[in-house]
Amino acid sequence: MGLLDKKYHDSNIIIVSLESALNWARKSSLWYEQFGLACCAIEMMATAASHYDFDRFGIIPRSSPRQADVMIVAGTVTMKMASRIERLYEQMSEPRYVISMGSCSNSGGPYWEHGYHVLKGVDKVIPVDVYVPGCPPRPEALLEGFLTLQKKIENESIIESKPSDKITEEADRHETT
Amino acid sequence: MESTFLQWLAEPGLTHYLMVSAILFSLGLLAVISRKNVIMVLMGVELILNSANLNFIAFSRFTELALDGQMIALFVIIIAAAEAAVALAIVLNIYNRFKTINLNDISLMKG
Amino acid sequence: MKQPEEIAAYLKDKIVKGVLEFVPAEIGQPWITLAPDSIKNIAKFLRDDSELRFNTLMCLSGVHYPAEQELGVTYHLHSTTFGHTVALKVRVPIDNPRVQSVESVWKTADWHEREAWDMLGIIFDGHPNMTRILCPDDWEGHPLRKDYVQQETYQGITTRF
Amino acid sequence: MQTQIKEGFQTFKSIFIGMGITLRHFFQPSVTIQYPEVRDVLPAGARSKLFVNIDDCIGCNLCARACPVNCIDIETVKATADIDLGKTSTGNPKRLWVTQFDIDMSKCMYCDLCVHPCPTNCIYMVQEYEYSEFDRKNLIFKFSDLTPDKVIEVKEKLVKETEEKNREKELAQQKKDQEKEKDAGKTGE
Amino acid sequence: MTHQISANVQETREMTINMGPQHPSTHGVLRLEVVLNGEVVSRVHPHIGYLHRCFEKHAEAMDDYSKVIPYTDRIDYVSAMNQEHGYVIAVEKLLQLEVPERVEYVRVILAELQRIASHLLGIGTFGLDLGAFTPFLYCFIEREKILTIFEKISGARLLYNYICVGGLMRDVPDSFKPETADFVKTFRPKIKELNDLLSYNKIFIDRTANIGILPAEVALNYAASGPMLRGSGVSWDLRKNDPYSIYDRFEFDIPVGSGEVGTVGDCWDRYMVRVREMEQSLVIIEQALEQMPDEGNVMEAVPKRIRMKEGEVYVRTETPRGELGYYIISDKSPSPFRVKVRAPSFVNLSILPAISRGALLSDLVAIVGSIDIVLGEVDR
Amino acid sequence: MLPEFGNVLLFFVIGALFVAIALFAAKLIRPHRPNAIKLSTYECGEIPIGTARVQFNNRFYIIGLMFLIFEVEILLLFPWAMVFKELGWVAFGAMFVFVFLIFIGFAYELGKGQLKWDKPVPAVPRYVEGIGVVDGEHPDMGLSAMMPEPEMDVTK
Amino acid sequence: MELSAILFYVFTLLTLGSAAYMVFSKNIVNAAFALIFSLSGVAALYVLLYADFIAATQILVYVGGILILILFGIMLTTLDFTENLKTVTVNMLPASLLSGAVAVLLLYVFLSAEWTTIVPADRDGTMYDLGMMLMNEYLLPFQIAGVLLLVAIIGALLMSTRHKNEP
Amino acid sequence: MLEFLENIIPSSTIALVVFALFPLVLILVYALFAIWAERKIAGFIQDRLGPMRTGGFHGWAQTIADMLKLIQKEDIIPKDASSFLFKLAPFMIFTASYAAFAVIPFSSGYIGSNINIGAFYLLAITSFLTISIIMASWASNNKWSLVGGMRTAAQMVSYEVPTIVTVLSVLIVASSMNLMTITEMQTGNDIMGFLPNWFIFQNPFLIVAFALFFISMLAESHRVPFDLPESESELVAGYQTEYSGMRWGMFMLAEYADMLLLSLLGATLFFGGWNSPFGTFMSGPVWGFGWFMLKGMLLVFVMMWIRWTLPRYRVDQLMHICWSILIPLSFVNFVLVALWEMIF
Ligand code: SF4
Ligand code: SF4
Ligand code: SF4
Repeated sequence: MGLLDKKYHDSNIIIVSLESALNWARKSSLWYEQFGLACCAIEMMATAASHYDFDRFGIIPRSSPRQADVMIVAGTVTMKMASRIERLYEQMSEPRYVISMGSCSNSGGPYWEHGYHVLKGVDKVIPVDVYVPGCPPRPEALLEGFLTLQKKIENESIIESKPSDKITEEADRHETT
Repeated sequence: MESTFLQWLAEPGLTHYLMVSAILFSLGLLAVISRKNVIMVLMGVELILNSANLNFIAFSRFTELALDGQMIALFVIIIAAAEAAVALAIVLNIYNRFKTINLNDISLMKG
Repeated sequence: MKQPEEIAAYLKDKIVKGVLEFVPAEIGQPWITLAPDSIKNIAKFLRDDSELRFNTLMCLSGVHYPAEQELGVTYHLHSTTFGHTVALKVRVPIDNPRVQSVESVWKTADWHEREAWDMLGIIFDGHPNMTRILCPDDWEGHPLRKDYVQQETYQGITTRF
Repeated sequence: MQTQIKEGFQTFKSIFIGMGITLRHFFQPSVTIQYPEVRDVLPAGARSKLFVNIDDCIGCNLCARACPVNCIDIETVKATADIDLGKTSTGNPKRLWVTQFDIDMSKCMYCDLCVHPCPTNCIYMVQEYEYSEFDRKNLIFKFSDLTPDKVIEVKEKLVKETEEKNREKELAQQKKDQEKEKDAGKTGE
Repeated sequence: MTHQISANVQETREMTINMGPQHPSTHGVLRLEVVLNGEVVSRVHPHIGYLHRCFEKHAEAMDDYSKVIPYTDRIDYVSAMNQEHGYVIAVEKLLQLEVPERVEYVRVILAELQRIASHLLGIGTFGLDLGAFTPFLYCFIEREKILTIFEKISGARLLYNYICVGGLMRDVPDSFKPETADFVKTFRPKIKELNDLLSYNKIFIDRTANIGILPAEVALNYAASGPMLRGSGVSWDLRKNDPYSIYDRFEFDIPVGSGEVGTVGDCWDRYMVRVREMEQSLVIIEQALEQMPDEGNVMEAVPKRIRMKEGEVYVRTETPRGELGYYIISDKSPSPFRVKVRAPSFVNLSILPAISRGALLSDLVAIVGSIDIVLGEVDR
Repeated sequence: MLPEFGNVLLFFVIGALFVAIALFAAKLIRPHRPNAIKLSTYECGEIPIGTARVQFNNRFYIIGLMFLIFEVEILLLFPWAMVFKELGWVAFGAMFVFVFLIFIGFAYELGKGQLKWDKPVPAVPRYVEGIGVVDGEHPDMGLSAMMPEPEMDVTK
Repeated sequence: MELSAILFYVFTLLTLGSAAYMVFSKNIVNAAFALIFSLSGVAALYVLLYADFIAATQILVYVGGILILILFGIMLTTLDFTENLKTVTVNMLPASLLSGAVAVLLLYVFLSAEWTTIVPADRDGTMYDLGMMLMNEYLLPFQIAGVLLLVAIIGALLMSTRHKNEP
Repeated sequence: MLEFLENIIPSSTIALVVFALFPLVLILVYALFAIWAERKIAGFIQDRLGPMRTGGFHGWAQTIADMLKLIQKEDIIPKDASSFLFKLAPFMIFTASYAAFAVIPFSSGYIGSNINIGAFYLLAITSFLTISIIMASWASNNKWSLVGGMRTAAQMVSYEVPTIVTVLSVLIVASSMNLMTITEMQTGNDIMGFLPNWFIFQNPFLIVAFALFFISMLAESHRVPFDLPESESELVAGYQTEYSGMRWGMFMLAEYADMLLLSLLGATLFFGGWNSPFGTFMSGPVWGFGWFMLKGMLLVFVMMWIRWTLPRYRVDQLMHICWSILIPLSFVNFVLVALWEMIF
């Protein structure tokens, strides 16, 4: 329906300046979905706590995915959890972003070889925007991940399409079959 | 003729309100007699009470009933509240007893 | 406070059947082997006997012994009343891995037994809810068996890197 | 009734005590680190990112073997005789080309286990922790400084050398055989 | 007839609701299938395994006993030091290895510091579950101080891989002693502040007292351990009752639940045991700092290669959450034959269905919080 | 009087218009990419079991009932409050009787324990010697149902 | 046309429209929500009739009280909302005919009757006068209302109490 | 103020609209400020800083960014939801809380609608909030929403009783329901020679009434320790769980507006509204507005301070507090206030 659906194919001054304003708003108010999976979640909590303070960047937790903008996959995603992660991601309202925090969600991490029940990288089920390495990443590293994401959002264009369209179609197919 | 009708339309007086109240009343009546769900019936009763109240207030404004009309309306509202409370309590009781609030089923069960 | 040897002797003394032998250990702890079809009764005796009072089941672990083609269950008990501990073992053949459940004796065995079923495929007779606990219900195989082969996909997702 | 009043009193008292504490904190300075502008100094030995000083690496594969996760991928090629790879700064002679030294930091669990066994202390943790990426492949760090051409070259060289060696060996063998034959012939004669 | 109907009512009133895996107060990826009657919990079915990371398989797959240590960290990521400690003690027992004095003291101090850090997290999140956000952050401020100490000695903030078989990965820095002493000093008043702000807050007491009562005998039958058991009034602490390492050298008390504001074994008691345990840990740390030898090679007893005999041990240690058991069977190969972890959270969580029946939904949150589970440990 | 109420209406209209405009502005900008999973009901990442629209406890109902009657009673005091100062003790007496009546109802209410919300009936599990753990009393569970039959004696 | 006349029609439309929706709606919850608008419309009509206190009372009692109670009642007694939400309407046709007839009759009576109306005067609030009346002429009804409500409380509670001790 | 506007604006209709838009602007500015302030206060209480980066100085533009972002968020209407009611609820909740502002006397020169039954009207209109919350929770067809919504309804309904009774206690002192008149009655500094004529000083029992009012106000606007409707740790996000984007923004806005409304009502009834505490010093329409806002903000601050200190109550305790403590107390207090008025 709207601008973010790329319905308006002209990039005049208004759209461009509107675009930068919108990008600014999106990047300055990244509300993350409050859930943690494993050890990394503890560091995520530490990042939200007083010492590092997510709120400085305007990042606050929301426990309902409907109101969240970014999903921090903090920890090991297991096979049992994979479909839930996918559902939670889908239930977020767009525009949405995913930060993969820590080795486990990047690629299975320490469990990539023998972990029969571990999903080898969360990007197998949902599209990831930023990978933050570490096991667990230091809180600063997570903050830096957010800064990286902000950079990405800054350069986003309303006219261009986002990669998440693909998964959306996929999910559609998923449900109907 | 036409202009008088328009004028009549343009100046809502007692009759207008009475007409609204009449329609409201019949709608309430319809709900009461056509619905089988007790709560639906109750809602119909509320409509009927409201139509009566509308009458009272219209009379209080346009006739020399004056504030007494409003006073009566006030008491009607109070009684409506009491009625709703008791009626719903009865509904609840019926429900607890018969596991349904459908009037037909209730009359079939008889205790 | 009793030593494991004493407990074994005491058991042999008291119980009709099921107590097989006392195995002293080279390093680590000794244990008592029991028969799989009498473990429940013995467990109950261990719990309620006034001289033993093993009121806690610390741990219940399943083990796969590929060389002997056997599965085993180890019970670690201790008593807060007397402060003594003992290890019991049960061995069953892998093609008929049935052990009596001790869930009704020590409630803690509930989840432990489910885990042993999930991980090693040991069936506990008399358990009220013998379902998988860690792996999803539609998982294939019992991962902690030594010959376990990881399934290739799960719900359409590859399990390998 | 009396207990209720007492309870109510306690409720208010505890609430006011709590509010006093929070008010005190309200006026205390914050403990927050202004991260992108101000950084904490990491203590010595902080484990944030692996680094390999490839000049010192002798390709012994000890680190890869010590890794519980197997995220170090080392491929070595023996240096040919004509080339002297020099020595490491710790004095160990280098005999292998390290044609591939990849560490997949997206798998690593930063356990430090690979650091200890290294004979030349050339793999170690550095204090850089900000390297998040848009693409996971960028988290595989390649430390080998050989260009692909070079890799091919050294591989070919090695192959050649081995072939040569083999040929030499064969030749030697043949010679030996011939000699043997000769000897046999001699004896036979 | 009447009877049937009432049974019917029960059924239709009930609503099954999934709490978790993504829920703010399940402390991770626990899923509770809650059957509610109104807001009253009729039944709870915990579904676990959402974080099953195959630890036991990994332990068997490693070709060295020491390679398992980083994985043990990840079992209970909130108290990694205690996990390492337990595992290392088990392996040392199999090897019949003696470790140097200094190592033992450092280990004990670290374990106790970790206990404080872990309890701070547990207490903080418990408060958070009940809606108190600020104490949670105060706890984190204190916890951060401990993490800083840990980072200085081991290089990592959360998962240390610091204690190794026979010793420590590296010696502690010189600053370790004074910093720890300093922390002990500054932390005492904070406990009082926490008590004022949260523990004795009337609303908090109202929310936690008489909720989730777990009688002592039942707790033992369920093999509950740690604060969960002590909260029920059983004075059972492996550090005292079955001392391992050098715990027999220290003087300290075992705090038990006394039903100060409610019934013995309720949520508040479990909570308060944790708070008091932090005080006791401080006492232990103080003594250990005093007795700790200043010199000594921490790598002295570390074996070059671990050569194992056949055998098996069950070693239990007291982690912040309770009795951690490592059941290790070794054969002659360099990798363990079987490692079974008896995780305290796993056992403690299994009590949840029994003690939460008849409670309100809000109480369920409090009960789950008071058990203080770590899902990594529950699922392993 | 009517113009003043006209202002009230104006406030209503402006309030509604504001919401409409805000939502319309959002509609111009926001994306709209529904899919089946996205439109499914959220329940902590699980597929919901059963419907959300189940029956509710009758405490809610009693609360509503009490509220309604109280509200109506207080309502009658509003006109009274306007004239109370002029009429003096008579009005005070009338009010007092009225409030007293309310209080009788209230006391009845409290006495019946109707206003107690779903008071948690924590089911405390028990340990019975020789039998094991027995779940605590719960309305839908009889104690005898939990007791297992006595086991055979295995001792000599 | 005067503004107040326009408003009269707007609110009449709101009242009657939502009342009709309520009556013909299949979904009982929707019907209840429709009733809100109908009753609010009536309240607005009261305002047009210079009965401000009654109008606010209407909102307070109906929207804030009775409707919430009705909604609770619906949610309490409807077993399965997916089906029973649709309430059965069997004799719809005769019922509509009957109530249509009643409406026509009433309309006829109202239209044909000669009402002695007075010229309405602008009044500035009715509160004070209402209070005065309540304390004088209506003192007895005032107290009786109190007793009535007391009885209502007791009656309603007696009736909604379960026979057994329920949790 | 209307006259002033009519003077500068040619069309009187537009002037009227501008006149009625004033509280909207106020609410928006207030919401932008209050949400930021809430985060800042939370930050300071928790030894952190709160928003720091967005917009420069102490993240002042944080809420603007949040709002702008909410506008861009996709709007999801779950397929099991009753879509019409789902859409209607945000309309109703915001409209109702905005309409309630019509009778608040912002300064001696500004009141949206000077109706005689102001206070009564305000109480009546807030019942729309309850209905819209039930509507939202029912329409969402989500279990968390429904549990949250029912709790909210019960809570708001219950606490409405003490609220009304305490307001009524003030009204018997004032003998008027017109909030403007009530405020005017509190002008002057006569009590003990220096205390302002605020109602809270006029009748000692009104102090108790204020305490009761404040507690029920916390509950009515869902603030800690009575924030059960949204209690994150229990009900995810309560009745708002399924709402996203701007629709959710409306709920948030309404919530903050509600908080302001009740604070301002409290300030009007107990603290003299726009009256200056120093008699005629620093009084006048503009100053009055400042004073009024200051008083309201102070109450708001206390609410936030409480929020970041206390845990929350359980639902049965909440009901217990209301029905067994607040309501009897407020009635007794009401009688005592009347008695005091009779005697003095
Ligand atoms: S990446 Fe490391 S710290 Fe994070 S969840 Fe995985 S194992 Fe734990
Ligand atoms: S730090 Fe650990 S996981 Fe990473 S490469 Fe080294 S040994 Fe492997
Ligand atoms: S251990 Fe050191 S020298 Fe050997 S391969 Fe690794 S980095 Fe190179």
